[in-house]
Amino acid sequence: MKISRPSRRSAVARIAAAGIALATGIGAAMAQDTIKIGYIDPLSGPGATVGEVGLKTFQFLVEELNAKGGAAGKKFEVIGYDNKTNPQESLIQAQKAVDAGARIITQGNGSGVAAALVDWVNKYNERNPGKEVLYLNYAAVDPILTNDKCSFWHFRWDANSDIKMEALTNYMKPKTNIKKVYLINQDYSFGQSLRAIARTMLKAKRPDIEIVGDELHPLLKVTDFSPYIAKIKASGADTVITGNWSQDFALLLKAAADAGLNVEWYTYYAGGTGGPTAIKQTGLNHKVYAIVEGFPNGELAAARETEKAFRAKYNSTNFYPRAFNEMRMLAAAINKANSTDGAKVAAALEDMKFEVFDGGEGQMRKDDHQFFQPMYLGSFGDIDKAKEPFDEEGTGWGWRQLAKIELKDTMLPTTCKMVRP
Amino acid sequence: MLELVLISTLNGVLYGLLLFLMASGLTLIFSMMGVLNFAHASFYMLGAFVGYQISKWAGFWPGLILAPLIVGAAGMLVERFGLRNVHKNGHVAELLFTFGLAFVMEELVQIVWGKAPVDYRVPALLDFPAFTLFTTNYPAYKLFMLAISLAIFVGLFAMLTRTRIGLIVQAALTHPNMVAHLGHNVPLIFMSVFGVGAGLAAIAGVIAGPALVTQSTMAALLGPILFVVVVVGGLGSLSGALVASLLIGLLQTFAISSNASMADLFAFSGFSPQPNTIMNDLWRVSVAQIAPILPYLLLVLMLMFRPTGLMGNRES
Amino acid sequence: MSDAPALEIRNLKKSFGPAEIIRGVNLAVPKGERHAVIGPNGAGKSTLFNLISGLLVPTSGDVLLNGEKISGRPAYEINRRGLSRSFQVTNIFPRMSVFENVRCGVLWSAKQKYAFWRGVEAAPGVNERTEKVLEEIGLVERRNVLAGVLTYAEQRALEIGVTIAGGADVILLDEPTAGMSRHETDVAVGLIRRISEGRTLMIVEHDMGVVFGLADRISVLVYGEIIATGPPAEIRASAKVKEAYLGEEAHA
Amino acid sequence: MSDIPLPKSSVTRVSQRGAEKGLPWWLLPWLASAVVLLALPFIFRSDTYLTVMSLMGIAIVFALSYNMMLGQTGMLSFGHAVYYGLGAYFVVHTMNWAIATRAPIPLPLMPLVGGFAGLAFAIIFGWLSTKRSGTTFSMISLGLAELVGSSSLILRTFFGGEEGVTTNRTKLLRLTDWTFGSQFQMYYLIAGWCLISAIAMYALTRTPFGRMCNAVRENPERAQFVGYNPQVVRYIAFCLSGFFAGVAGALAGINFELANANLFGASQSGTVLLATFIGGIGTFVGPVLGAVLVSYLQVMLSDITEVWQLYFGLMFIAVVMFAPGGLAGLVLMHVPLLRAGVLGRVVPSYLLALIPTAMLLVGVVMLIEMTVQLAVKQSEGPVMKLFGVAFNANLPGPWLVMLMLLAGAFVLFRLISPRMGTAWDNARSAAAERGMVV
Repeated sequence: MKISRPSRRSAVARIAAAGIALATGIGAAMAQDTIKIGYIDPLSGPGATVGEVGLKTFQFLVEELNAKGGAAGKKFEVIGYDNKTNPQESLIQAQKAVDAGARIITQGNGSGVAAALVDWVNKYNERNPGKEVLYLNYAAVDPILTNDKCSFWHFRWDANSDIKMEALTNYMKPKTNIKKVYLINQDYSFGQSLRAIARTMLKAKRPDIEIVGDELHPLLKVTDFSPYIAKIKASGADTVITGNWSQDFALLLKAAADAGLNVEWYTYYAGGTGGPTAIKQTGLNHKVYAIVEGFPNGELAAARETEKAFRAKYNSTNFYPRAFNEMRMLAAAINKANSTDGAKVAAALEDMKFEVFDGGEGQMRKDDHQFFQPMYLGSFGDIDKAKEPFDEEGTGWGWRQLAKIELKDTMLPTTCKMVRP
Repeated sequence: MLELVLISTLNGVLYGLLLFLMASGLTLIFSMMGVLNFAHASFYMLGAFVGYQISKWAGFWPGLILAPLIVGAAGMLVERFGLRNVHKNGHVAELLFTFGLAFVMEELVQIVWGKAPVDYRVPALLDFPAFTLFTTNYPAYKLFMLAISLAIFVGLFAMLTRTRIGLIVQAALTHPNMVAHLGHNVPLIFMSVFGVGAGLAAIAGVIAGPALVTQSTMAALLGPILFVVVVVGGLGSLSGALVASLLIGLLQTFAISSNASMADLFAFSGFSPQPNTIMNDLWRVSVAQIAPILPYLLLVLMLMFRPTGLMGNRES
Repeated sequence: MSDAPALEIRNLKKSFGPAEIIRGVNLAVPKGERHAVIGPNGAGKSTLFNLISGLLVPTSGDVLLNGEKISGRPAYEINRRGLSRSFQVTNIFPRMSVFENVRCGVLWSAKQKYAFWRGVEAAPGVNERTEKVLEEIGLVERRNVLAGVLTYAEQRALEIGVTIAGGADVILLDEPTAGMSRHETDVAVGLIRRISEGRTLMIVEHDMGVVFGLADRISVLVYGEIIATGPPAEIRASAKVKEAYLGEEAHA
Repeated sequence: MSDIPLPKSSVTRVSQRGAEKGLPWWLLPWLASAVVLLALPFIFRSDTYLTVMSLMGIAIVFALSYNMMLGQTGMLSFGHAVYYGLGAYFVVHTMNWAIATRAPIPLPLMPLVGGFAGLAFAIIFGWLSTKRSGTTFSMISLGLAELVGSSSLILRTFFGGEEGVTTNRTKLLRLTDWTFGSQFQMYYLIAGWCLISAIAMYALTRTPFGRMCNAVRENPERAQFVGYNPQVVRYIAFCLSGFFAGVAGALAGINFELANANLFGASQSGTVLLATFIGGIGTFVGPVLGAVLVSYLQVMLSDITEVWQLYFGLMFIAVVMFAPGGLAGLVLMHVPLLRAGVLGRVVPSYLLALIPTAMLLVGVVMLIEMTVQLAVKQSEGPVMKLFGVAFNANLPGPWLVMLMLLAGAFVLFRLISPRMGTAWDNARSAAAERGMVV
């Protein structure tokens, strides 16, 4: 079993090693015969909350896979690289990972980082034939990555934001109590693409729904959401769709609760760090919905067991069932190709069908390297501890699974014109 | 329309007073010591976290009393063992010292309380809607925030202008030697002022913590806007800071309630820029979208045309 | 206007809020004259210098340099027209060397302006002129020392050096010997005498020995007004001056 | 802002060697630098080190441009990244345009585009902000930085939103068979520009304008009375500084083949301030040292500890408090002693001081890392490894060791510092006797 995160090694030994390596220029010559995965996400600063959980998830998975013998006779090893949520820094860390012998990098936080990494991997592979690097994306949801900017070297396990909206609107379609929808989103690429696709899809599926507001507010700059709430209130909306996360989500919800705004909240990231705490504070019991690929309180026994083990080990929710799909499929692909060569593994991943973490079959579409799987809609509130054992962030409240959106209802066409080597 | 105007005004005033609450300590330290304290928002954050910690053990109210005292003491230590030593190198060195301090404090808070938001609750005593204005509720806690802000303004103003302490402190800034000769302990005065400033920041933290999000990023997110308040109001002017806070609160709130863009304004002209040009971006952006950056525009314009700020009397 | 006085002050007034500090000063200093301004503390001597040199803008009235109006213009323009001043409190560039201090005084007059495209060492005449000034003020040996660590008397000399380096033909010196020992004062007076050769000099000074030894004419400023102007002997004899000023000062 | 904390000892002296003939004396350090820059890639071969060295080169240009304002002219800016970021955007757009139109512009000339972009915006923003000095100037720079940063999210067409704008540096006109695809070739491009920019910026300090920058920093009022308008001096300094910041940004844009809003973020502006100050604002080489150190630590320190920003902040505070002249200032303090040949007199006490210094550092690192282990990394258990030693942070033993180290360091410092002080004074006065110190 090999798991390492540089920070866990001795500081001086590392400094000394770095110094010696610097002096002798043999930084990369220490490659061992493991399948190294460079995990490139924020491990310091504000973004570290999610980045650290992600790293733990991958470490958990590496242990699981290595216990089963690894893949193609080799053990896995994940090395964490701190990208400080900064695209440029991510490229530096990717270079470091590759120099340390990683041929697979994985990342999830921030579409800006993801776009930079896709571009970098494309150029790196073009300029370094024979040393191809694969980029496995577990959480960056900008649709463009599997559409206009799709790459043979990039695979995505998280549903992109269009797919999520497709699933969400398919769920909303028969709900006749939804009449007036208000959109409020952060003013950056994710929020903008979400609002655009929400308009299109709602119009197509529920032309009777009136979109009474479509707001963009600056990213992580708003302290007081009361004026926005006043506008939502004035519009007479009964439903709000938002992609807000972090404090933009928490403050929005708190201001709404303070003002006594009574609407249903359809969200992407209510389950993100701090989200459950904020919902509990506002007392919005089962008023906040989220669309994900699986909830801790899902029905599958195996998934619940893993959730339990994960929580026991790391004292944290397993946010990334998709990382399980990613790593398990990677092992399967390496076994299938019987090689760790980037191009061969990529070819093995294409069109691979796989039994996903939360049950049901998923598929890595060959056309755009987007993974499709059943999606789930749930609400957050009080739970029946007997049937729903997992609460979130120690609030006593948890996610209740309300509906499953079948694979076919999540499928969307792609504009990707895949260039294969 | 009347509804939106009334509610926006009320929201603007509430937000403005919250800003003042946060900025009062900053302006106090600047007016007394001439130090632009970059770590002010960090003391605010520290106050929120210490208040949260105490609230877990003993409830919100002890936190409101104790957290400012603890943070104030921490502020005094910072002045005694840090700031005082760089004082001889001038105000830029002092400013840089607080700049570095902000880095360190954020990391320390992350080590102790983690990076995720903590569950800091509004006290049960104030957790009810105080009144309803056209179907919009106003929680009692917001009125409490408003009352505290005003109390701090009145208290500070009275202390600075009506008491001997205020006079001595003001004199110590301009004529430290003279004041020392009169038998006052000037270093102690500066240390106390810094402590009070940090304590005020902590009060703001304890009060805003439950209403907003108590997280290690709260300092970095708040920092710049406080400078806008203090600079627009006039560096070191307490009344200026109050006026500027209200101005910024109202400006932002009303801007958010407007969806107008250049495209709407000039719709009659029939002009429409080419898509995918900078002109088009500018044409379509709404007032609401740029609302949160308006304070910075105000800052730049103010400094260019009236560098002393609204009510300040010195430039730097 | 070549026969215009080097410096002419017409009905100059300056108020700070309700307080009128300069209350209508009229004065003409012909070319080549050494003119001293004396008066009790708080009479407005430094304010007068600040008004002439452009540090302050007059409330009303005019200042003319060689017949051209300079009041209201920024200080650097007045300096470029050939009026240079020193300060009562030493006002130099403390963390630059003595040589650099003086050279900064030379640069504009050597037509270097804001040149960032040519080296300062290669600028024609600049270093030579700087050397000459250093020699004049007797600081050649101390050329590489930071100005901030000079002795007080040396700093005062440097202050004068920076003031005259640009070759201005009207020089204003504000208490150049204040705080000096007897010997240092003698050296300074010699220096002032040398550098004011062929120039117009206006000097504020408390040391009456210096004033009467140096000045061609003296003006007495009391409460923002000039109560008398004339040669030293006349001023010494004036009953008005004695009453208002010299009486108390002479015994001090 | 005349109170920029420059130590007296670290201010460069005027040289009298300007008039000497033969090989210009000033060429030697530059030739040496060039040789070092040429040789580095053959010593540090891995792509990681090439990347890090490229970043250092960019950071050097950026920090030197920043010091033109802070160190030379006394203007403290909180928004210098604006010109850096705009330089990057303009170069990336220009490259894309040149690729699309097959315009015959080779890559090595592209940094000029960034420079002129930085210059153009500095001309506009400088006109607004250099009318004021001191704290007011700093605050305007802060406000402008926020405005430009926010506009970048509104003007999506130009700034490319969150993803930014990418390019491909290998697709431009080639003059040689170098494509600049590899980091090795990229390094030389950056090194070349770094050297050119450094020489140009050094030359600037030795012009009439450069001297007046110092004069304005020292005493803007006096500068007026030698005929100079401090506003104009500040404005020109601001513009030229913007030019070189633009060059640095362009190099960053070419290196990453990407321009995005991060480049003009507050953290970018903060980093250049930290780097410049840590290196030392009073000397020309200070920012170079700072840029090299800070870029190395930024990339590498996060591998060792997750609280790297804490160490960063502590280091900065230590410099502000104890070495306002920065690292270069500390070194330069000793140059007169070296010249006088009395450096040996302080060395023993320095060596002695190494003991408590090491104890202090180890103690502080232990305190921080053990706290982190218990507070942040609870899930990993209390067993940790530090300095090659594994131990349990839950036991009192390690904490006792830490406390003893800190207490010991404190006591030893008290004991040694008089000795150090005496040694220093002795050496200083000896050097003074030999005419090396004033």
